Amino acid sequence: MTDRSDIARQAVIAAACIVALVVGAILLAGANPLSVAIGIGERALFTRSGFLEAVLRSIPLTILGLGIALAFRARVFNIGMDGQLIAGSVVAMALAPLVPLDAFGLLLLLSGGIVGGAAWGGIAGVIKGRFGGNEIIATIMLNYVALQILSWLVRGPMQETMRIIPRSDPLDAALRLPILFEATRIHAGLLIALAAVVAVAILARRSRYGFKLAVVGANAHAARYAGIDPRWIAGSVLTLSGALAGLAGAVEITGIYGRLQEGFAPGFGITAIAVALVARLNPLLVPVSALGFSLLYAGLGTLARNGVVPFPIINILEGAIIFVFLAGSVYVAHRAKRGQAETADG
Amino acid sequence: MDEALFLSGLLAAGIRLATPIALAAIGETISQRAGVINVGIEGIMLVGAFVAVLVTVSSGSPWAGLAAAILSGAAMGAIHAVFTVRLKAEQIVSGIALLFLGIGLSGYGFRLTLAQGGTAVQVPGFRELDLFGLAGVPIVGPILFGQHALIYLAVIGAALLAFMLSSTRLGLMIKAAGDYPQALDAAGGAVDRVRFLCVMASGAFAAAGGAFLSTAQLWGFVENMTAGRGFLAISCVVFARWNPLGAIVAALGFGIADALQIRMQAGYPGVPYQFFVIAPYVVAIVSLALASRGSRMPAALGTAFSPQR
Amino acid sequence: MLKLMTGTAIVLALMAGTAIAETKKIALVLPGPVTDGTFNSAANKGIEAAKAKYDIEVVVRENTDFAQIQDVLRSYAEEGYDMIIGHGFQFAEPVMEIHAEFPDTWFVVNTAQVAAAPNVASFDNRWGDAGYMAGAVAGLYTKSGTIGHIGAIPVPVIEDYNKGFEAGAKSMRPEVKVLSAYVGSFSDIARGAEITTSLIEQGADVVTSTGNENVVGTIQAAQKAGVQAIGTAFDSQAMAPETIITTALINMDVNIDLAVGRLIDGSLKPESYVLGLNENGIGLAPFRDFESKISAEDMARIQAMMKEFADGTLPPK
Amino acid sequence: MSDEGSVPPLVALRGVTKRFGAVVANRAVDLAVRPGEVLALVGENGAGKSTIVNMLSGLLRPDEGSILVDGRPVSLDSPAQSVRAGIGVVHQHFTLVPTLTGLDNIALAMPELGLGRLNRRQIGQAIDTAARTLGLSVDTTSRVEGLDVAQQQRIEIVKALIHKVRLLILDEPTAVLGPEDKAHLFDTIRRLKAEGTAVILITHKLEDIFAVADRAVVLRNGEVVADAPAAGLTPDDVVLHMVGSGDRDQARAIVTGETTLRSSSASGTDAVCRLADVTLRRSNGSIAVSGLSLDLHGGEIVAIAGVDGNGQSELMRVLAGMDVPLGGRIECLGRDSAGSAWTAAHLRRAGVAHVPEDRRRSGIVGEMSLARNYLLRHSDRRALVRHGMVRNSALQRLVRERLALFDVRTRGADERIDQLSGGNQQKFVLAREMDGDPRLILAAHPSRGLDIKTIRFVHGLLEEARQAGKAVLLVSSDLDEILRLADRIMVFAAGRTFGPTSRGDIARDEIGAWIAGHASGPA
Repeated sequence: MTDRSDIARQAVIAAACIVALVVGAILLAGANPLSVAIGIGERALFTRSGFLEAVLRSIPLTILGLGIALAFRARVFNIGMDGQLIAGSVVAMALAPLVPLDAFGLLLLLSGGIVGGAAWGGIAGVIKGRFGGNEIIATIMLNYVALQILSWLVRGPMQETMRIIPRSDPLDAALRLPILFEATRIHAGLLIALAAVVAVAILARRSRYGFKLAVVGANAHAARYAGIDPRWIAGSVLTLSGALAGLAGAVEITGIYGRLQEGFAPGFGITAIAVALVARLNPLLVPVSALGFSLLYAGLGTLARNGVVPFPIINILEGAIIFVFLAGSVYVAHRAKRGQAETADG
Repeated sequence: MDEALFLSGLLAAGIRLATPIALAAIGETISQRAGVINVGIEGIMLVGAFVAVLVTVSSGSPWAGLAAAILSGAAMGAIHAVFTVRLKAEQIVSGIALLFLGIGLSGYGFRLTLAQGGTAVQVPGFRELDLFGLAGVPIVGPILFGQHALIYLAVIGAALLAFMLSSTRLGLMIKAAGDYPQALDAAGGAVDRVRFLCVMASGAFAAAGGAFLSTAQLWGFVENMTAGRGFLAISCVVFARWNPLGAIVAALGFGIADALQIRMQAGYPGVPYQFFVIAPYVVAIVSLALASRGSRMPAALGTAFSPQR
Repeated sequence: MLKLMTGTAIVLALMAGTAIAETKKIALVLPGPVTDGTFNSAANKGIEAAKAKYDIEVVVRENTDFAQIQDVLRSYAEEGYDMIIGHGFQFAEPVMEIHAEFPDTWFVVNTAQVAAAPNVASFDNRWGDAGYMAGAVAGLYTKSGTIGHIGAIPVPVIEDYNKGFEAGAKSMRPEVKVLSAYVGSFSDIARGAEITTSLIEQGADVVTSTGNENVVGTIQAAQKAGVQAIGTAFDSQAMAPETIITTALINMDVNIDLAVGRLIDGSLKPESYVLGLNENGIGLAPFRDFESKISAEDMARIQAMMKEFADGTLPPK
Repeated sequence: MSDEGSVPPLVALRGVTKRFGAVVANRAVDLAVRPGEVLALVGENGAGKSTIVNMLSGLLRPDEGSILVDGRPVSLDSPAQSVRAGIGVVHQHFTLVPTLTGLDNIALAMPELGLGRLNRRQIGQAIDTAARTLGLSVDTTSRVEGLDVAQQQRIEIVKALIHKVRLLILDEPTAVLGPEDKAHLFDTIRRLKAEGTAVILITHKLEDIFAVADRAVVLRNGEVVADAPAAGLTPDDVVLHMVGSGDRDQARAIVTGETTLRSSSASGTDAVCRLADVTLRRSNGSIAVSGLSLDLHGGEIVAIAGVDGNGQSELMRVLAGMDVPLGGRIECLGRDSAGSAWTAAHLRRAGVAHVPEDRRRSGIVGEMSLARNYLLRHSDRRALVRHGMVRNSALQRLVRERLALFDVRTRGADERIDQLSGGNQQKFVLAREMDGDPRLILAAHPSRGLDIKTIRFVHGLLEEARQAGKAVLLVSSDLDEILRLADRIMVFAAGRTFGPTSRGDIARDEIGAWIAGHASGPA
């Protein structure tokens, strides 16, 4: 029992130290920590545009977070969402000249994104499933490869007809995801993301495949005993989470940018890991977690825009907030356990 | 002779490119052997790089800079250890937070200090050694005797760690902490203390890698100068199957492949340069597919240890 | 030098003319950190200069990802900024997408060529000309007959510079060998240095570099190898006086200064301003210590070339 | 209490109570052991034996009461303190690092070596000395994961005894041992006793008590219900205390395990499974068994005896479809080991039930509910899964039914399975595996670690299965179990196979000889 309250206490101390570090840094920059804190929350939570921007960003983060959640359930560590997202957007874009300019064409583009992401994830899947190679290395390496191939494509075969800027020609308006709400950038990708949440939740918690993922993740020996091949599961789930990443890429392209360009989803893959883990790999919590992270980024973005503090403080805050969140969840978990134990004892 | 020059230049560049990755990978190996994954080493490398430059400039001695970097890295490692070992929080999330914290602290520190003047400061950094006066010997001279002191220290450090893991009781405790912490606990060993120290050590090594980048390979700090090397280091750990000497070899493989693609680029201007840049990664992926049998990660990697009491 | 002074004089005169209007709010949006020592530092320097001259309120947004650009521009516009400057070609598209919603805000894209009525203007420098000048100096100076250019990533301005560099070198010395390589990153200073080293090993004894932090890597590598470098954008000779012959100035700060000035005096038009030598958009920095190391004959050829640029007979069409 | 002799107790528990939440694991336990005394601690699963072990080894702290060493109260807050107090423990689930050698595992448990360089030669000598006085031969140079259980246990014993140990606690040491190794162990215990070391022996097996123990303490529901010299007890007495039944006849029936169902000699029927000249490979690549030919018929129990690690596990894995034989051929229920359909899922569908040897490791997923664990082996049944979707209500219904049928004590199908006692877990595994009318039942150590009542239940099930015409392949290291159940017996030892032979054709000591690798008797 003492151990538990000890951990809860340490969590408080750790969080306090982190907060002190941040406050110190802000004071050193000659700013007022309180107004900085208010500044973060203000635009994200209390302005329409700030909130909408967060919703917009949470669309890809939700889809990516779902892919991470699926893979991590089987203890398959897909660090390659960034590359799979690029692969999906490239395939979607490559299909653009070939498809009819209507809703069906748009559907084909999105499907192309899914296929592209699945294929890129599938390479890691084959390396893991067929050859037993570590998926962490495979996916990290494939990220670098995808980044460079994109860099080449937008300067080579897929560059705009004008051949000035490294980017593709724009998509026809008919192939863009429709805007859901007048005068916002919120596009139909929101519905796709929510549909994905439902589909992945069903897959993870109700389907046989989801059950198999959980078995492999919990106990590979038991999986083999049950006739589930952990390597097949690993290979297939990498493909599946790649498919989700590819979908996210296609949604970003058809929903926001309308063309292919470098750097349109910077670091989303890493953020998605945090999104999924904070949601405890529960698909239904992923959109909540994704929105939370997006609000955080929107708030930090405001801070960066105001120029109140030097930019690196934004990074410090980003890390510190995650640390404080971790400490908070540790605190809550141990308080809860302790409470339980006490009532049981009494 | 041209070939010889090419070769010695290639190897020297490969070694330089490999060293920061190798140092970080050695540290990560120790941490992972003890059961803690640290995806934040990129952030620690940045802090190390910055602190090394700062202290080198103010003290005039790159060695003082290195020492300060190592201390700062250990402190960064301690933050990760507090959260993962003491509080038993999710290791990957803590690592991501550490990454951002490191980016921010190094960048902010830089702006508060060295970047204030607006002009470049002179960094009295490390210079290549000339061991036994043999650095001038063709080909082997610069490779074997003309490297930076930190490179020799990295090799010695990895060898010592390999020896420590295989032949000391501390090494047994580290391996037990990563493979089957219950056994270490039952044998009266403090699992958490072992892990805590290993995570701090991993921070120290990562920071040394950053210090190499900013005071030996280059003389100066720029924000985000590690450019993904921390993640390459994690790959090297897995590639080397959690063996510190192997981590050096894997990093060297990356370094030499990178040095080679750099040299190929200018020779084939018709080929898009991106294909050269990805070559080392493609080689890594292919060799991963071909040589992965029997690779096993520490069984308790990534999971916190809570004794049943 | 003269040009710079006249430029300043004109600006000062204009400023006196406009007298007191309300304080203009200007936002500068940068893709990277202000401490990079080249591309982003230059923009920051420009806005600092403008701030000293005019009655303006300035905010600088650093490290803006491509994905964030539209949101950032929109937020500033909503907050009533009078001018928003995006520093980099990647700002062109988001600006085109949103400018119509905010007709009272000027959107300026720096280092790109884009314009739209009533409120989008762009400023660009003749990177190709700067590269040509650097190439000419390098071609004259090289002993080995091999020179090298190290680019960060082949974005349009860097490709222009690269082409100009080769053309300039060949104009002075047709048989010169021009090596070229890319880092694949704007910020990887270590790899920038290693790529430079590899070109030096392949015989290059004069190197130049474009990009951000990687430029510093090139200069350090040249310094360590004892070969010469030609700086780009910033006159950074103080960093390595023994190494840097001269710098192909790309005065991105002048663009910003100019944009702000034209906003203040009301002369800004929805045009694409391209600044060459005569507009002080580019130039060659003083040779300083190297003045004595270059033969009089070569110096004359350089000056002749500069005159041709001033006359408009260069660059070759 | 039994004879309060003149020697003061070495280690004693006084009024010790330990709770886990609302569950009381030990209630006011008094216990004492004197130097040179062998104390047997017996009781059913869940009686509270392991909790006592964990408190003495410093893994758990008592909520009330005290632990006394040499009459003085001590607090054993960590395993290190327990070691310092002179207490050594060999846990039921070994605490050896699988990737280290035996020597390194022992060195790990020697804090006095410090952190520095290991003098492996010196440690090896110390181990040899310790092992020799006990008459044990240990393999200290191989990685532990490649050793059989008996060898691992010896390493655990030496590890415990490398320090000056005054009390050695052995938790279920005989559960995994063959007769020869068991005899060895008892020998070791006697030597320890002769040197004045006290031993606490936790066991399920009545015969262990009478083989070595001086005194027996029986626990029931966390309380001490009997504490008496072994010489004054009979097996019936012990069972009576353990199960708490007042009925002596019932207790005797449990002890003797009356068998009403008899073999229905089945050699006439067609073989369910045919193994022809099969070679089996261990995971480390070495050959475990070669030239194995065996037919399994419906209506018979064939038992493989022998010390663990001689290929039994590999045979079970192959027959369950988790592996393919290195050489030879197996035909089983219409499947061929050379074909692509030789997988666990296919064989399960064809009618192979598999009670795995280590249920905690592979038979169940601890953090999942009973219902999900049920699905583990029935996920391709149409009634439970349709169009890839699990039909939860049907699953719940079925699981509830089966749990009732097999008398699994649980709070319901949604309870996490690791909340169940070992015996209930095993019953659950049987309930699951016997579902769907399997035709071949692979049962590896089905009663290992179970209390006597559950053992009888398991044996009854296997006999019923035989009666119902199913083929049963039993792997066990418990010779009594084999002699009680098997129609035909085979032995794997030292890379060879002996038998099969009908049980009637072979005497107990001949099997013992086979297990030791001696080819006397019918081969």
